[in-house]
Amino acid sequence: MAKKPKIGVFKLTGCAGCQMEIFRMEDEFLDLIKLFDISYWKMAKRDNDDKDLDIALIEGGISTPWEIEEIKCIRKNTKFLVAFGDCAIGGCIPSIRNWIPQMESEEIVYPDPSKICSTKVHGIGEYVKVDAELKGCPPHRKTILELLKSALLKIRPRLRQHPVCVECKFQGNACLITSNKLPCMGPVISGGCGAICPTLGRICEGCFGPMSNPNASALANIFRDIGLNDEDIKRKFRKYSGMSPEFRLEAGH
Amino acid sequence: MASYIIDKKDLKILLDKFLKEFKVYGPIKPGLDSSVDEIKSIDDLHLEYKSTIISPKKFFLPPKDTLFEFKIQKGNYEIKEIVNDEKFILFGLHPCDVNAILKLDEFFSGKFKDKYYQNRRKNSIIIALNCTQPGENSFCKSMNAGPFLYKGYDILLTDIDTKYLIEIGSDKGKKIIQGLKLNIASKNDLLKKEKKCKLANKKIKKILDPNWLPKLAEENLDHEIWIDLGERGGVAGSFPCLSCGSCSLVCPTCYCYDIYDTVDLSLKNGSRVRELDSCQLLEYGQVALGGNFRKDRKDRIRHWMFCKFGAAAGSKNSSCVGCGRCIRVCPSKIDITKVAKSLWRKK
Amino acid sequence: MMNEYYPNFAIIKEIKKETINTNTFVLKFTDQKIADKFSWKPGQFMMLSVLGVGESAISISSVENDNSINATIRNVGNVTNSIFSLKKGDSLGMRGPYGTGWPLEKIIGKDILIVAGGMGLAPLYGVINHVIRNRTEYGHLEIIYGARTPENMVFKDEFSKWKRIKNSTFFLTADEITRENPFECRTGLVTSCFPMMKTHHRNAIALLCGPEIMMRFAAKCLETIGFADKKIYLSLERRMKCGIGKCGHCQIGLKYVCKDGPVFNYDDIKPFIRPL
Amino acid sequence: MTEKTIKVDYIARVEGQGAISIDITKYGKVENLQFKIFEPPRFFESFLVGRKYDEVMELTSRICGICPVAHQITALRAVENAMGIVISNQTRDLRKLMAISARIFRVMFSACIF
Repeated sequence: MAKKPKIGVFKLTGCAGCQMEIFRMEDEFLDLIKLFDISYWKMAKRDNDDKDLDIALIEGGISTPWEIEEIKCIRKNTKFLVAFGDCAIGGCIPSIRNWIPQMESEEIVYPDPSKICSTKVHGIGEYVKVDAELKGCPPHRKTILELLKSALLKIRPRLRQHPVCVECKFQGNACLITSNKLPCMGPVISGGCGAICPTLGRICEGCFGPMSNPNASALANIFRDIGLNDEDIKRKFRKYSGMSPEFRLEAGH
Repeated sequence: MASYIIDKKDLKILLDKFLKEFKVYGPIKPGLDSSVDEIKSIDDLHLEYKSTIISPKKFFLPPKDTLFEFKIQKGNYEIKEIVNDEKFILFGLHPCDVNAILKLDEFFSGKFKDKYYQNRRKNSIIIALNCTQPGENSFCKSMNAGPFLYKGYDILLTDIDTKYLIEIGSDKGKKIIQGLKLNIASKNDLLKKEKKCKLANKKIKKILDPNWLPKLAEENLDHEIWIDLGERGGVAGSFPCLSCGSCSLVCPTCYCYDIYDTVDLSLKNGSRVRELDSCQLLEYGQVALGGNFRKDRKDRIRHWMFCKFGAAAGSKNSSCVGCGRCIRVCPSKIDITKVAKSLWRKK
Repeated sequence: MMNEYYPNFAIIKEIKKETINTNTFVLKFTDQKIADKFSWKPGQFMMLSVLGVGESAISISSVENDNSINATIRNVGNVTNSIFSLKKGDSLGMRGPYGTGWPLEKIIGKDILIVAGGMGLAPLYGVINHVIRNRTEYGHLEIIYGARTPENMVFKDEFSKWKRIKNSTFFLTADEITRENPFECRTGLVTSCFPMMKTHHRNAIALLCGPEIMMRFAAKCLETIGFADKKIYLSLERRMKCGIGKCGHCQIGLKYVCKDGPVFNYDDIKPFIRPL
Repeated sequence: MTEKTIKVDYIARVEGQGAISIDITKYGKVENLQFKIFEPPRFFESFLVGRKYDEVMELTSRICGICPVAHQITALRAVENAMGIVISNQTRDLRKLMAISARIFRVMFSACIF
């Protein structure tokens, strides 16, 4: 058999939830250890080597100058760089503060902001080339598995970007927008979660980020029709992927 | 064939007989939000439903369907057939859905046969229920698909006040009610059905002339309305299309599917799967190297409308049956009948 | 009942390198019965599959009535990439042939103008060979073949043979010539060859295949020269998943590319070909 | 005099973004202890200002991927306290159950990776 692919898992400005999702693949985890050479994973092992990686899963966005250096360094050492989760794609929830002046937010949180060195949060795509994106907060383990399998097969992963609506219809749910007049983000949000929230009667909050070619302005208009005001709409689009070019206008850029 | 009559309260006898021999699927909730699901007893069944969210095509063309399984061993392949021989009854389908199934029957036969669809179809028995309470979005009458059914059923029920009129449509249907003591329907009962039919017809408010729909498509390839639908909105009070694909996924005649392979982690065992797809999604027309033959939203919505008008490759086999599901499910309030009407008016 | 979705298996007999990312694979069904029964027409295609990766539509570029099937493939996607990693003697899934093919019977006695771009020569390779073999049945043969660079051209070995075909003209053109120019290519698009063309539209049929943008321009130019829409045929590319007109992806107007095409009369599909 | 130094460059329990170094004298006395968290600040407290009350639980659960439930339940309590909502015993018990099971998971997880 050919050499095992070398994997590195890195964390930048994020919450480690995406890495946890790898641990949660209980059925496959032991197989994964056998099939891959986990070369760098601070959360899981002591001796880490970040040289010559085949795949790097980057969790978290970039909010400090040294993270910019780090991601550039990782890019140099990696063949296939994956933005692992929404934070790495576009900043996710930490990016909400990009709309607040930096000094202001520092002063709210820290008594002495002079020790804080932080910039606005951006996805890693702002600084380096990204080979694949695993959407989600956190990504579904199925998509992680799909990516790892395609790495073994040496093919591009099949990562669909259909809206949540598609999965909602597969589940046979009634549409929350049309039948309950609830502001569901489903029609512009990428699926992959299996429409968990709408199946339980909760609206989609948008944790998987924008789908391919979403019509965000149309959905904003629909929300307005349901009775949301402009502030509500901004808040909805500014939650998980306000920094994404697809939602930028609706998020109030 | 002969027609029979059964008291509403005796429907249990009928259903219990079916339950003994088959898996029975039927509407499980009253009203609009119903879905066709497995029925375990008469209490689960709600025949007063208006429409289901997902059309019953899911029983013949499931959202996810394994075509075959395979094993790879040292460069050799082994294909394992998937056999699904479960016989089942669809109880209480409305005429629009039965007509849609007839269209799909036609579509999946022909020169190349779809074994999976045909197999499921062969194992199914359709017990239709004439629609006496058409919903506000239905326009089945215009599309010659309802509210009453004249072909395609094995057994047909009609609600005539305290009783159901039972009509037999096929040998399959005749066989499954053999042994039941049913009263022969009187002339009066049949007259009652006629009356109900007329009443139901009157309840349908949306009217469309299906004959000029294909022509409408042909003449309006470059119409402004497609830009309105795709980007600007405002077609009879609608918002712009969201490309969410809901319309095509709930449509009883939409058949498009995607095929892909899945393997397990050993890369030795896997299966080829087909999954329901929607022409409204960007990936639908994408080819290698990022080329896309239907990149614009307006092209995609136009294609879907034309397909439902009977002016796409599926022709009559994928055209609309007027069930009204797409109108109800569209978050943007896009109404296919209103689009057709404004096309006609703007000529 | 035969299940159309099951692939049969074929063995790779030979791999010929065409360009840096294009190979011709010579394939033969492992089942002799299927191989004997197999017959095809130029312009038809096969569904090749690597199990575990997926399936892809590949046009047949064999010489007629050959027992084996040639598939000229460019390495662009997952399936083609996986096919490229296969070696001689390996097997892969194959089903077909599908599609209608070029209307070779209909155009007997006519002059033939072939306009091909890049990989588009593959589906037309069979046509050229058919015309060579039945030279007396057809009139003047004119081939215009364009590619990005001379290195990107496929079937280079055949060029000297095609230049010597009786009663024919052969133009080669490249968008740019960066390195050597072994076949005396002109520079420019395929349409730049039209003014020098010997074919007159009166008794000619034009067969087009290549990138859609090229075909659209070529068809438009041919129209201005005087070709009637009915006399132009083109072979289209669309996303295909099933190959048998069921999955719906390849719809163009009222047709399925896989079942009713991939060769179409320009007249039928003109309104549906638009900018990418 | 420092006899022994314990140094951990990254602690897995805080997602690899913390370090600790302890200098111990001959007599077992801790002479010097440094605990460093180099996790970038994310300013949850600041961007929660101006959000709607029903979003807080969802947002705070993203503070930590290992223990989202703790943050979620705490946020719930904070919102309830602010609005004067009294929850039923059943709800409280269910939350307790959830918090305990999350803790079990977390401890199991930490035990596994070390």
